[in-house]
Amino acid sequence: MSEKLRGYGLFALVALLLLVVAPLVLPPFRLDELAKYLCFAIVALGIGLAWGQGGMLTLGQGVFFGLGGYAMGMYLKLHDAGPGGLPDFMEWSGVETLPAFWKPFANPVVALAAVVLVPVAVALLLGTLVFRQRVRGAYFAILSQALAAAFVILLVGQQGLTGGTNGLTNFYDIFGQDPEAESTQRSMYFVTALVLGVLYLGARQLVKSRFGRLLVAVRDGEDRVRFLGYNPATVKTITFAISAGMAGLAGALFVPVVGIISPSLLGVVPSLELVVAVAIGGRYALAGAILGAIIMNYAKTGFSEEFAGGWLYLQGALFILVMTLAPKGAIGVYHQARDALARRRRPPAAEDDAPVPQKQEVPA
Amino acid sequence: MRKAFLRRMAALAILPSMLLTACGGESGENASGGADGNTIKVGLLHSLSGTMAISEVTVRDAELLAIEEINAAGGVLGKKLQPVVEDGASDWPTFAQKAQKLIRKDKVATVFGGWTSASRKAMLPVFERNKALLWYPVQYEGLESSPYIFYTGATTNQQIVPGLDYLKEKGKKKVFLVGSDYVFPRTANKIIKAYAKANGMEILGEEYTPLGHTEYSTLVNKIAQAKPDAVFNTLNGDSNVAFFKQLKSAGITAAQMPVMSVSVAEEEVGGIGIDNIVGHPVAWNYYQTTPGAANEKFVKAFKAKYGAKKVTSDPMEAGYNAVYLWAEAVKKAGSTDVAAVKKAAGGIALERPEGLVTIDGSNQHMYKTARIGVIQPDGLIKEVWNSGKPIKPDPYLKTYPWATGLS
Amino acid sequence: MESLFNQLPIGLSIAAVLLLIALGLTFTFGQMGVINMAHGEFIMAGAYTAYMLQDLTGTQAVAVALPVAFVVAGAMGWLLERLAIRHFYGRPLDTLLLTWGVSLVLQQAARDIFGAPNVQVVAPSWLSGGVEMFGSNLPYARLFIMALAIICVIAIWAYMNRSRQGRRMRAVMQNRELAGCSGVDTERVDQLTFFIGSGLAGVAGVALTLIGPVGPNLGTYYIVDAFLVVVAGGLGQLRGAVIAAVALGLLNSYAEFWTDASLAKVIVFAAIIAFLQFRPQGLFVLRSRALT
Amino acid sequence: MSALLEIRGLEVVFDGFRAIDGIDLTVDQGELRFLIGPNGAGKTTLIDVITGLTRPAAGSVRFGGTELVGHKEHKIVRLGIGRTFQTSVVFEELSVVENLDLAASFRRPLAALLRQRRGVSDTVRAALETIGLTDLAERPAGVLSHGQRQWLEIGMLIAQGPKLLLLDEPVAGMSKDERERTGELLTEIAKDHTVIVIEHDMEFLRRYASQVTVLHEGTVLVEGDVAAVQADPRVQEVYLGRSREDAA
Repeated sequence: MSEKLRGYGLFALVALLLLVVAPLVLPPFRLDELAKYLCFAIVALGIGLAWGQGGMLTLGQGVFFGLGGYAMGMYLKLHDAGPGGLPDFMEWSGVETLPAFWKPFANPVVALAAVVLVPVAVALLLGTLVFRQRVRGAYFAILSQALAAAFVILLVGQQGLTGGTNGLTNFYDIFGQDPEAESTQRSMYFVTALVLGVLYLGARQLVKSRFGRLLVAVRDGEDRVRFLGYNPATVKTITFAISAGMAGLAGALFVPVVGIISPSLLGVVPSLELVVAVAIGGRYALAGAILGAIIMNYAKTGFSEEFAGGWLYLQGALFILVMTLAPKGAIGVYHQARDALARRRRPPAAEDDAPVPQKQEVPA
Repeated sequence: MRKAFLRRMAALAILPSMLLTACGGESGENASGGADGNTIKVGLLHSLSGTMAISEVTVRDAELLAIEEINAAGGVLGKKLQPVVEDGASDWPTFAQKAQKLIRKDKVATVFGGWTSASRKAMLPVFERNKALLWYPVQYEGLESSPYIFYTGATTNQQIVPGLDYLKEKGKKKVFLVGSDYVFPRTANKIIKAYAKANGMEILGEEYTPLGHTEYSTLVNKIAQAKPDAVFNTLNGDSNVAFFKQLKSAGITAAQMPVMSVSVAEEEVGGIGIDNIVGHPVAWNYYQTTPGAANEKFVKAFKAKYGAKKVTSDPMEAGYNAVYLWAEAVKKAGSTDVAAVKKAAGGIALERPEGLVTIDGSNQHMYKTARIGVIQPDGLIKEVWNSGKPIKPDPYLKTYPWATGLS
Repeated sequence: MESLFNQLPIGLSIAAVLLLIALGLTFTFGQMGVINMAHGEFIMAGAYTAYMLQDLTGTQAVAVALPVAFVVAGAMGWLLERLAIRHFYGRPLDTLLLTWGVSLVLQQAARDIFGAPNVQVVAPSWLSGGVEMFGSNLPYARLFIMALAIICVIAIWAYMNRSRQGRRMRAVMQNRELAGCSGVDTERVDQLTFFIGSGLAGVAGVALTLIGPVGPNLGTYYIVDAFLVVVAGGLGQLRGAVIAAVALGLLNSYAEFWTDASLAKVIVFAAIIAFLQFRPQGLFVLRSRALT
Repeated sequence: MSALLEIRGLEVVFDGFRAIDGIDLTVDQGELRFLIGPNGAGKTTLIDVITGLTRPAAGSVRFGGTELVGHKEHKIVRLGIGRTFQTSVVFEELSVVENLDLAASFRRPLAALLRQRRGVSDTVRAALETIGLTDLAERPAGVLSHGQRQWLEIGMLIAQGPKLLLLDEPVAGMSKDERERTGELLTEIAKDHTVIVIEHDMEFLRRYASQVTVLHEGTVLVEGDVAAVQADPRVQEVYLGRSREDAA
């Protein structure tokens, strides 16, 4: 019981750091940046769930991030344009009447629901098509990557409907606040941090549930799971949809935090970068995924402020090293170090929380 | 299991404290503003990494050159300019955030930056809400006039329209439109279609390809079948290489079907392959070969600083101009205050490498001379036509009767 | 209706490009299950090889570069296999991410060595011009690429089916343990497979200098398409890759002719997803009784 | 006793090779049936067809009156058929008790799966005791020995609560002691389940089998009790003939 208390105590400590200390100490500009990283951390949490726990290497999370972000952006655009008005980019793209699929997004409730429901629906559809046919492993990875590529092309190509490469930007009013005001950015930071915290607790609960155990079983032996009477396709599709919903929510938070959603955020490279961040943080632990996303984005900003080209070398090299030497990422290294220490202290190590054994992934 | 969780959270807890220590120092250094003591901070915000770096780095170089020259001549208001360089990383949200950082944290007096329309659109709200200044150095699609942006590149009536005038003058009646699938080509083509309608030209086709597209055989086939007199090309970046190579290997030459490009400058010619593009026309306001003492000085200084093999191009020159124009406005205003600078800027006229450049105070665009050039076998561009005098900028094409209803 | 025919050679020429960039992958992905995201950068290495050779050979660089690029890119692939990938067998998804890291480093290295702007590779004069076919002009450059693709396919087929080494390669692919027990040095076979697969990427790179940009981003333009061909064709199946490349090439060219280039890409992707509903393992599959 | 499993006219073809060439087989409720035969006789293929892993070219498999051909694997499990594999597949990262709990939970609705497991259910506790791994319940399955893994698999099978159990070479690679224990386990299970066992080990067969079916080249060669089958000259021919060939 005391351990449980300590566990919650630590969570509370992190919460305190993020919710009280950081806003007090960080200059507003840095706080806004941290909010952006927290958005990415939410996507990473979803990747940790789908890939780390479920073995689905999804290289197209940007698609769901984008769907959520655009749903939010469309609402804000319509809100700025006022009743009957057109978003600014439509005017200069020669679109004269509001396209039908935009209309529901004028309603904030519909838009907020769509933020989660649209990505979930797309993931359910794709998951059903793909997992039912037992497309998995590398095949799934490549398909999800191609999906990201196709999605970006579609978004960019339909400029009059989506804002093209520019994306949706220049919002004036975010639920009654000026998006560029420091107070708005501060409250958006709090909202993002809270959402991340809640999703983390939810995801942790999921991992610990029977469903979570089943998910790990599917990752390690999909075909064996069938002979336990479960349909792995269902398990995977649901998990994929949950991770998609998280990415959608992150995208929706990103829009007021940064003030823009555009195709450059959703393509192959940004999607891959997040997966890389998860790998570096430690894919088998949800906290590792979050940690990785924050560290990598922080390092990216810091590094590219100093020397731009070097970042690619560093990112690439760091990544090669982590994959080769520490496939379980930062959290894995930490566990190893801790276990080594524990073993030295008391030779017959208790196995209450044995480290994750070296995992062989299910080949295609 | 609880313990594992606890330890994981402990690891997570290290991070914010790291952030805190890292940022604690920054907030301290923040105390000094943009114009303290003997320096004035100015921001340079271009992509130094990612796909756009290839173009934007050269603009930053030109801007740094201008800052160096101004400092060597004594600076502005007796103070030296101190550039704060940031990387937009070819990513539009990053542009917005870095702009915010330059304005709020570094408290720069002004920012020179951007290349793509998308990056400008992303930065625009940041500058407008913070009442800060952006100098944007690239030709663009017009239909914009932000009170907090100065546009030192051409707007459509200084590049697209003269390009069409030239084709019309050469008797090219049937035109095929090719562009990358984004805002500039689509807007440009809308203008071209309106122009064509009013001037008895016929548009035989309008095709867009995704950014980074490299397979042009189908498109070249479409063009070959349509048999136009000329092609108006608004492709972007590497797509130009593939397009011109595949056009050439299909046996289509500049003599029988000239391709008028508005995004191919001196720097791109080498990558496309001189023999693939030689003889084709381009439309800009400046070439490395543009005559005049100001340009000779610019080209010489640029090569001296960055290497004899470097070429100068229109966006570089526009970036170089931007720094001088801003400095002139600050001198005239006697302060770096944004409102004062904006007020002083209108009507400033400077002899620049491209010729006389005057700031139009009503829309913060420049009066510029349009120049049509042809790619030479040595890879440089030779001017074959110009508008004679600087053209008044008209980003909304209000003075062109055929363009009503476009904006 | 006329366009029905004159798009045919164009579709085939697109198919030839797809096939060339995907052939190397049928080796590394197909035979070894290694998803090599750096494949695109090996293509880039081939293109830069042609660029470098221009100083020595002038305008004949493209012809001379073919064998040289094969060796250069092959050696890079061999090195990658030795240094990193061999520690990753059985972890295909990890290899994917690892090689993506490698591709980042290689891109930046190219940027630092050759500069960020594209470079010029002059096509030999005997490749300028073209022939009329079904009412459209088929450039010699395209014919050259088609011929090159066909030669590569024949060479691979002969190698796999007629040579001792090739038979060993197939043996290892079908059953690694058994082949190992029967005295095949599986490690050597892996090295060779990677050398050839990467070398083929180099050859593709040389060919691509005829039609596309030569710069640090070259690899990123082709990598997704190349993987789609292999996915549609089936793992490790030469005939699958050939058929998939031809089908995707034709689909691409007709879709682009009747719609536009952006939509064509989306249509191709949708078609592949739809196709996988019927053939989740691609066109051709090796049957195996093993579970998972 | 009524027929639980009825196989009629079954044919399986792999790339032209007839792995199963017309098998008819009936297994009654409560029976313990051994399947033997030389390599390539079609034993594992037969089990694969019953459990939905392989599709037959012709024929029918009826289980308690329900046609199994065409159903997916997990649907067949849900009808009450469980199996093990030659090489045991347990989930190494999950603990022994979690492995068993998953096997016991497939009938729960999805919403119930989302809750965390509290304690150990009776089914799981019983299975743990039957296979004798109660002491190792909380250890990850990855640390188990080969024999223990096989027992865990059998335990998972019991926890599923199937009507028919299919065991594919449960004692292969086991030590003598382990075989003994597995045999006892088998007898124990057979008391209240219908079981089909594929086995090579003749001694094991002699000790624990009653009804035996001998397969050869995709057909049923002989069927009967152990003594009768062992005495059958055709069986000796198949096994001896085979070994003579191997020696040559």
